[in-house]
Amino acid sequence: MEKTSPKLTELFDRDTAVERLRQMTLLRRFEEKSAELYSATKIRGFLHLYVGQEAVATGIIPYLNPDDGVVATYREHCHALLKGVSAASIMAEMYGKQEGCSRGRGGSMHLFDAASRFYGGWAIVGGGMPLAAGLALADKMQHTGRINCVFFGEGAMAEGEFHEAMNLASLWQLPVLFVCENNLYAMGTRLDLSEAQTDLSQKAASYNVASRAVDGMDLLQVTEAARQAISHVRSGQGPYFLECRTYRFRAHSMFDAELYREKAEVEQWKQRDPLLSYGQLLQKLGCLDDAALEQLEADVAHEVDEAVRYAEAGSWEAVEDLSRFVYSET
Amino acid sequence: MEKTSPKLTELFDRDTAVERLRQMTLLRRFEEKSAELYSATKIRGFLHLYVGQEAVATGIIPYLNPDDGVVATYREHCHALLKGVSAASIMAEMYGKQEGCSRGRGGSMHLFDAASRFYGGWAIVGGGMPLAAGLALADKMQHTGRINCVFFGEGAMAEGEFHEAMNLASLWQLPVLFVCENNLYAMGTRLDLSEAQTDLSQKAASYNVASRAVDGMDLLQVTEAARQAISHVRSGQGPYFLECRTYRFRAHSMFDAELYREKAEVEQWKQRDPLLSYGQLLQKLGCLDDAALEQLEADVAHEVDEAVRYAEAGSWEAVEDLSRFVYSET
Amino acid sequence: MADDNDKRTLSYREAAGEGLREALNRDERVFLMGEDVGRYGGCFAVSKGLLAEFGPERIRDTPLSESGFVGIGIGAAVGGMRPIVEIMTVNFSLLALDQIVNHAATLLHMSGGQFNVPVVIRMSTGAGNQLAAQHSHRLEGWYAHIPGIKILAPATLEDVHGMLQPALEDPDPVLIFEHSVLYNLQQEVPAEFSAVDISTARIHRVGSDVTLITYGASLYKCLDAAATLTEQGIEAEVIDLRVLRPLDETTFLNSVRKTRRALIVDEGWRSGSLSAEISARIMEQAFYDLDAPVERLCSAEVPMPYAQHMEQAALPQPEAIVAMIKRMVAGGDGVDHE
Amino acid sequence: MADDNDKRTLSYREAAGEGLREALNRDERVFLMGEDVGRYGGCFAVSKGLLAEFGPERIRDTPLSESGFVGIGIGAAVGGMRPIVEIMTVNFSLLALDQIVNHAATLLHMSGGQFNVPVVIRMSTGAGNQLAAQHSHRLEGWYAHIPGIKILAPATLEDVHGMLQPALEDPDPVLIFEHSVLYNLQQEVPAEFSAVDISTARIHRVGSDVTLITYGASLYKCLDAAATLTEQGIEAEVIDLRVLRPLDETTFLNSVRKTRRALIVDEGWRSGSLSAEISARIMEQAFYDLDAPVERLCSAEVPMPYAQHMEQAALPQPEAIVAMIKRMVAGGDGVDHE
Ligand SMILES: Cc1ncc(C[n+]2csc(CCOP(=O)(O)OP(=O)(O)O)c2C)c(N)n1
Ligand SMILES: Cc1ncc(C[n+]2csc(CCOP(=O)(O)OP(=O)(O)O)c2C)c(N)n1
Ligand SMILES: [Mg+2]
Ligand SMILES: [Mg+2]
Repeated sequence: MEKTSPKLTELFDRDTAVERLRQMTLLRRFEEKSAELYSATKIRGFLHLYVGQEAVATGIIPYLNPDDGVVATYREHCHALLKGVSAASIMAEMYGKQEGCSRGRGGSMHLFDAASRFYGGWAIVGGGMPLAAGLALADKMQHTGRINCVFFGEGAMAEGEFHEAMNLASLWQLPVLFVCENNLYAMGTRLDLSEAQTDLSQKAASYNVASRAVDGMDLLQVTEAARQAISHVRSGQGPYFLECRTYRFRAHSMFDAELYREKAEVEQWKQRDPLLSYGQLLQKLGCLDDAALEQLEADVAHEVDEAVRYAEAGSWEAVEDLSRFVYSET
Repeated sequence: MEKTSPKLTELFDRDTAVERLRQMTLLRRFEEKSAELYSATKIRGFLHLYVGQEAVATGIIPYLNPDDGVVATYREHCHALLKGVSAASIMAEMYGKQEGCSRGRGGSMHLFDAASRFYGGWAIVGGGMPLAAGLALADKMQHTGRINCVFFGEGAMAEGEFHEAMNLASLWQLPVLFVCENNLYAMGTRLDLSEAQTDLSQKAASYNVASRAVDGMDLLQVTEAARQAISHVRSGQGPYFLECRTYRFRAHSMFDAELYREKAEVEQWKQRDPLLSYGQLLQKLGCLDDAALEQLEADVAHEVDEAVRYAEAGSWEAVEDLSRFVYSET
Repeated sequence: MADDNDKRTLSYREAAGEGLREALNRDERVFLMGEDVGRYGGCFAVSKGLLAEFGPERIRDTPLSESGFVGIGIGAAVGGMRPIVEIMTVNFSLLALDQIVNHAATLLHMSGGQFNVPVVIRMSTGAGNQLAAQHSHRLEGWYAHIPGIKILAPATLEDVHGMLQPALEDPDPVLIFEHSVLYNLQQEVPAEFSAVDISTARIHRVGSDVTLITYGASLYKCLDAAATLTEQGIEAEVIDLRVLRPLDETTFLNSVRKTRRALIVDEGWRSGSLSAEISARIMEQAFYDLDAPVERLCSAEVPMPYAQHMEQAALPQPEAIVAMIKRMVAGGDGVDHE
Repeated sequence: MADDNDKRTLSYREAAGEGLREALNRDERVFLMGEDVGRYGGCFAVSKGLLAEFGPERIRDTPLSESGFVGIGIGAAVGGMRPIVEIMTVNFSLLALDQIVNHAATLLHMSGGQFNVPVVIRMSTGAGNQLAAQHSHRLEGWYAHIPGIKILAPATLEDVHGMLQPALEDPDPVLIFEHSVLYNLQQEVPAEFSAVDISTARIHRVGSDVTLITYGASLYKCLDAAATLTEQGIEAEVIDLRVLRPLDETTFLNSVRKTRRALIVDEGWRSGSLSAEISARIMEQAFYDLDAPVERLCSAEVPMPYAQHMEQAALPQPEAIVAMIKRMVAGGDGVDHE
């Protein structure tokens, strides 16, 4: 993993720097609200939170073009938000309302949005990777210039589908960026209990895929690496594997008793909260004062509240429509 | 790949040296006869020949203990012969007779023999690897001191099952020797069209598995490496990956028109025929004279003829027994 | 109930866990392997506590590698162990299907009887928790198509506890499907569970007017419906298949010959569900005993939607069972088919 | 025949290849992807010559990675292409089942109708070539259980040629199962194939005494049996289902209502085969029209043995069809069930 961070001023102008803080704040507050609503049984099924990992998606997705594709997992609220899916339609989806981005049929784990080219929201670990490579093949064959970015956890790398997708993407030089969010655990299974080789860049090398590992708690490192990785992929040099070392602060899902890790370990990682540390950096650099920060929080709170209002006001799909969308309506 | 061969005299006493030639000759003649019998429609289904690759199995299997397990593919006549399955019972199997080693239910692709711990004969590419790792887990948990050896082609390495089995075997330090018979083609697909990374030892490294690549046409190189690999595995140091670079002289199966490779390429490899070159070496070293060689060929021919006689004399299983062996008879 | 010395109240989860613990104690060759069975405490907390009791060799957490560790379980079984492989849910078992169908189910036959595969594979199944299309399959009836494996669907605490031991003693691969909505089910059970078989169906309720054939969590919907029907003068006989392969057809055929009417309630998708096989067998062997066509109530043929009202609409419900049976008993051709 | 200008004799293999060639010529978005479709010349030589004609971008050899390249086909379809993914045989498709069942079949629904998956997946199926237990599955009827995908089983040259185009035009995933014993079948066909649909069953032979319902290679066994029966005064109506999901039940229900008897011939294993679904639907919708119970003739429930006499004994045969129908028409309860 890289040791030093690039300078903020080399990466961002002031507005962009503040915008990143706003984005990470939105992700955090949106998910905190979701957890609350889960407890209130407004949201059901499984709910997997991204809290602690925000710097990863925030460092990458803004550097994709609007028509690039993103494929994610069941832990994807934040990826969807960053790709342009509205907070309101995500919240409505989690309520199961037909105003949701998947019409209430997908729920938290299956967010989809054609307009922003957000391709899910997949809950079979590893299953999204071949799909992302396939989108990339379509882009390559159609010379669209688009690239695709797929997010997955380090646990997914033990699946055969990772192996097959990486090899095919490299063999065919497909424009796909593989982002491993290495948060050290797959449910309760620590990396060293899941991978015989914990240096994940060696895996990328075994497919002849260029790679880099960065501190996923550091927005600046992620940003700099993402820009390089994206330009590698977009310039036709084939796939790229970006490992972001991060940590999830909360349980795997709302059902997890967290028996497998020490509270102290969690606390230690929380010291490196990307939202706090990035916010402090901005203040230190004078990019925003207390008032501006307050305003930012208020704006975000308003957006989240509006999302909840929208979800609450949404409607239930008619039961008569149950058998729609099994096959296309022609 | 290693460049130099060990000296024969460092590996073998005279009898062993000659025995290896007898073994390779038996493999070759047995399969030549099988091809003939296939054309005569005595053998049916698929028939995959090992001709050209004999030095691989001959360099390895004799160094396993009788109670070690061997798992192989559909190209496994020779592995079965070397592990101790009789030529007669293999031939009867290919005839579909109940005297066959799998009672006529398996055919060429599914040879099995409990007595010699020959665990198949599997025809789903990659499918035997988890099984071999499982046998190894059983041996480890039962402290038997046994090891297991699984043979597969380089084409199988693109399968997810290779990835999962290698990682698990390494993670749990299972006593299993993975032998890749890299004959450059998977049916008609050349290695570089199947693997983005053609240096296969990099793949072993990505699972933290010790590995070595040898010239699979050179019995001495294979032998020396096999002994080292086997002692690594047997001493509890975990799995080992041995790549043997070889070539199949004949078509993939009896249905293959060989459109995908040049005749000249095949001819060039045939210059390195392991049976011929090893035989010449023995003669040069004075290990056997023309008369002894003639006798060896005659003995082998007799064994093959006896196998055919046995198969011809065999009987058909009663149709009433069709539904046996779906579930155990208790 | 707590005040009865010989009885106690337990959850299906606890009964399953007790079965595992006893199996591990009974035979050293038994071990449990699967994703998060150990340190996490088990996805549905079934195996909670076992790691501390039996250690990581026998309570073996696996990486996300369904095909790999199922195949390893098969190999370990051939090698003399008695593995219990847990696949977290049936949905993920599709990644291991090659090992189950092409390998475990064929080895005994392909080897001419030489190598049997005494592996037990447990997994959760079922819908009803708003987990949407990729986490709600009910494929146990679909698995029952495959010769060479046996399929169990324990619906009661007695069965989820008791089926494990005969499954481990069985020389061939046995798949056990635990319905996830049952884990929280509480039932009164004896202080010591008694042994059960893995070959017969069970009549849960005797009746004379119609036979209700079901398995898994739908058992309780059928019993509910039967209770409602009895108030209306209709006595339903309720059969829990328990074993989906090989089917105990004698039990349901005898019942249908008695009641002359049958409804099969199957949480699987209707087309090609196990309910079809049962209907076909009744057709073939009890046609002349029927007073009305055999009917089926199954799940709607849609990937499971997330929204609760839609999910519930997709699943068989007691009200629909009652309505169908009333029409069947009233006679005539009154049942609608989409 | 060669002397008739409007007719020609072709093999099923050639008809399938012609269908591929036309599809590739018709639409630039179409490409073929699978193991050994190019340089090797195709496992069954169906795609022979296409690499030279269309190049390696559109005739794309893949590594042995069934889950990977099927998933890539799904993604490419979502991305605007029209991939034809070839899985060499149905046996290997078990390695790709997660992509087919969990991904391709669910996406449209999970996305609330936003993303359809216009992928075509072809594979060979069937037994009869002494390829033993791991190379002889007939699982097309089993696949037909899954909502969200369509299942085709072309039995004729016209269908194996003609079903490809409507499959490619279909917005949803379509699986095409080509029976491997048919590849060498020669039939006389018109100079230009005509278009076929992928929604209806086809009556191959009109008859009044019994309906024979089948699909795939068994069609020819049924036609053989029907020819024998006609000599004995029994006229069988022979229906080729063609489309296994969604089933065209109107065609077979109408036929059964006319003939009042039905035998389903299904090369799948009997328990849980598609034949059960058909029997169940007849039970539900034509019970009162039946003069005898619907019967089934399927494969023996064993992994396929290698030896020829055993393999043939495991498969449905014309003689058995004839014998069953004679008993059914003779009436009474005379059909044995194991
Ligand atoms: C194929 C499959 N197996 C198991 C599961 C259950 N499961 C859901 S998430 C998860 C852990 C995944 O870990 P990782 O890939 O590291 O992602 P993270 O949750 O840490 O973001 C598991 C085991 C699943 N959804 N799919
Ligand atoms: C899962 C699977 N996919 C495809 C096939 C068809 N097939 C049989 S052998 C083979 C090539 C295997 O090549 P390799 O592993 O290099 O072994 P080799 O035949 O060269 O010994 C293929 C594609 C199969 N049997 N199993
Ligand atoms: Mg993780
Ligand atoms: Mg090879």
